[in-house]
Amino acid sequence: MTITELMTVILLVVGCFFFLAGTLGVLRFPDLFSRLHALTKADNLGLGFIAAGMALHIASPWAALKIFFIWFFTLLASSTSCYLIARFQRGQDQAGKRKEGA
Amino acid sequence: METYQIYSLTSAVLFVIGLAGVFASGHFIKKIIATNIMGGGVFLCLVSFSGRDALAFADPVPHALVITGIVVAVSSAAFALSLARRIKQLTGKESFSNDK
Amino acid sequence: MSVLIDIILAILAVYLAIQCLLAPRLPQTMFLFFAFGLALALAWVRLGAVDVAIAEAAIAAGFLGVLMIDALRDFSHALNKRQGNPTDNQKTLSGNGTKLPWLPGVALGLGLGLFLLIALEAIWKMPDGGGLTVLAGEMLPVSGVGNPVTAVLLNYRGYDTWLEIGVILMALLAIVATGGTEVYRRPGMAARDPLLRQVILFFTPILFLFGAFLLYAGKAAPGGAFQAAVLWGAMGILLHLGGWPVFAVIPRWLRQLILALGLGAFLLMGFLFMAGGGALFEYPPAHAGVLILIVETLAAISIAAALTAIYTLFNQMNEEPDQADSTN
Amino acid sequence: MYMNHFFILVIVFLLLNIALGLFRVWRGPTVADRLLTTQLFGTTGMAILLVLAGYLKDLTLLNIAITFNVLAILLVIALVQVRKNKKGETP
Repeated sequence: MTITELMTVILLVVGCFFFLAGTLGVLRFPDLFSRLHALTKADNLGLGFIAAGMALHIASPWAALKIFFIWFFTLLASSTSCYLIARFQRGQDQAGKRKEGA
Repeated sequence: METYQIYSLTSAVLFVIGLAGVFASGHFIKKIIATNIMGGGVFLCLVSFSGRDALAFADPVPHALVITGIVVAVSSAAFALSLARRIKQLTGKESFSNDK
Repeated sequence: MSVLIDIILAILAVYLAIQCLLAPRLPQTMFLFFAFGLALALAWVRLGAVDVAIAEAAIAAGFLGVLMIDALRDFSHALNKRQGNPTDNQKTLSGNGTKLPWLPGVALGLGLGLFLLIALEAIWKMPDGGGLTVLAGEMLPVSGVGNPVTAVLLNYRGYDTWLEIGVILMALLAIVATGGTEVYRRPGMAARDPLLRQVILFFTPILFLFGAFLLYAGKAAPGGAFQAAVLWGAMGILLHLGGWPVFAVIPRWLRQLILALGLGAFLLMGFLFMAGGGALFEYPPAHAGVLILIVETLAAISIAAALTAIYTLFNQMNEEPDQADSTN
Repeated sequence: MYMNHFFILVIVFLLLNIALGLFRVWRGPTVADRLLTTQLFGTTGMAILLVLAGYLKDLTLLNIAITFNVLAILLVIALVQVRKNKKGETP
């Protein structure tokens, strides 16, 4: 087992761990906002580790660049969608409260 | 068992599930989704048989057919959705049941 | 050992399909259906059909998903606050008029079971061979492209693709006929959220570039006109959602020209080939690559415009009349 | 050789992860919860595609990963904006 392969294995295992953590968070956390926190942070970290491992394994600069961009866009997309979903849910909650009050 | 065998057997199951959904559910959107699941089964069957002969590349004709099929299925689903929304707007009905 | 992936994926797809049809609430059904689309996309990858995977993820999960989310406004009782009928909130979908009497139920079950058995046997006993792989491979050098799927779509069976553009246009016309007026309003509500606007502005050029990349890469690698068209259509949808409605801005004749461009250019090229002594859609091998690229680009622009128009019509369907006064 | 087996294990693990996340679509009390799980599918599916790209040595799979990513955010923006249109209607 070469050193590159060892690094790939370690990175992938760490990535899998974060994915498991994200899924468990989504399943177990009590409300939407903490679930959002678990999902958009842990899963993207896991994706980053897996992306790094695969870039190391594929070992071509063009592919590594592409994988980096994939990860970067995912970070951007998921942080934005985290914000949007949270805002959406807050708006819904407030609308519900206003309805109850009226 | 080969990869294509697994998926071709799955395709039959998916088709039957979709067919059951078309018959058994009354709600418009559920019927549309069931039709799409049926279509997915057919596409899976076509593509899984194209990879059977181990040649340089898989048979491209089913692939092209399936891409065409996906686009046509989505177009007709969009039309069906607009019809369903129109019916809902005009009559207030959401399903084919008589008791509303 | 890699069969393990296939088995899990197959079980997942079947499970998702069943759950999707049994789910008691509408949003559940829809999101399970999107998940089903993504599972199918992974299955296409396992079968080596990367073109189909991109098309499935983009069109069947993405575009149809956006349309369905828009339809959720009219149908779901959880989302729809317009008719605050409290009894409707508890109404579930599967219990709604779908209680089959037992005799037709048993008959349906038996019939479907029999059908399943016959289908499984037919698939199991499917004879080998008979594909067109060898033929498609032999003709690949004169087709002008390197990707066999693109060759089939745009060269060998060009009329299929031509009529497919026609089908999308027909769907648009039918939607215009059923639902909306063909007036594209500016939405009264633009995206006031600064972050949302910035993200839309950031993603629009990326979508354009990636679509163009897929269009060009379709010559030699998976990708092509349809995948590119959906990404460009997604661009139009994003701009519409962000408060820059493309179709309310450009004049009517230009809109119609763009919508008809793909169909017309395809047909014109076919007739020109016929005038040159060939069959319909028989490209001269020397220029086939360039001609296919031109046709693909025009077709992609046209399909993207049609998809954006469909979404726009959906988005302003069944709106309250008091919101309709913001006409351009 | 053992690397390939390891990749298959990783893919199977991620698929089981998705299957576990399905519970939330089933249970999730609000629409946003269900949308969240679609997001999870998108991210995990991208990870699966990346690992498959290494396993099958096919770099075109990266294009599908980008498509997944783009469509996940499109669905989110569509849901949020559609709801907003509705909200602007009933002040």
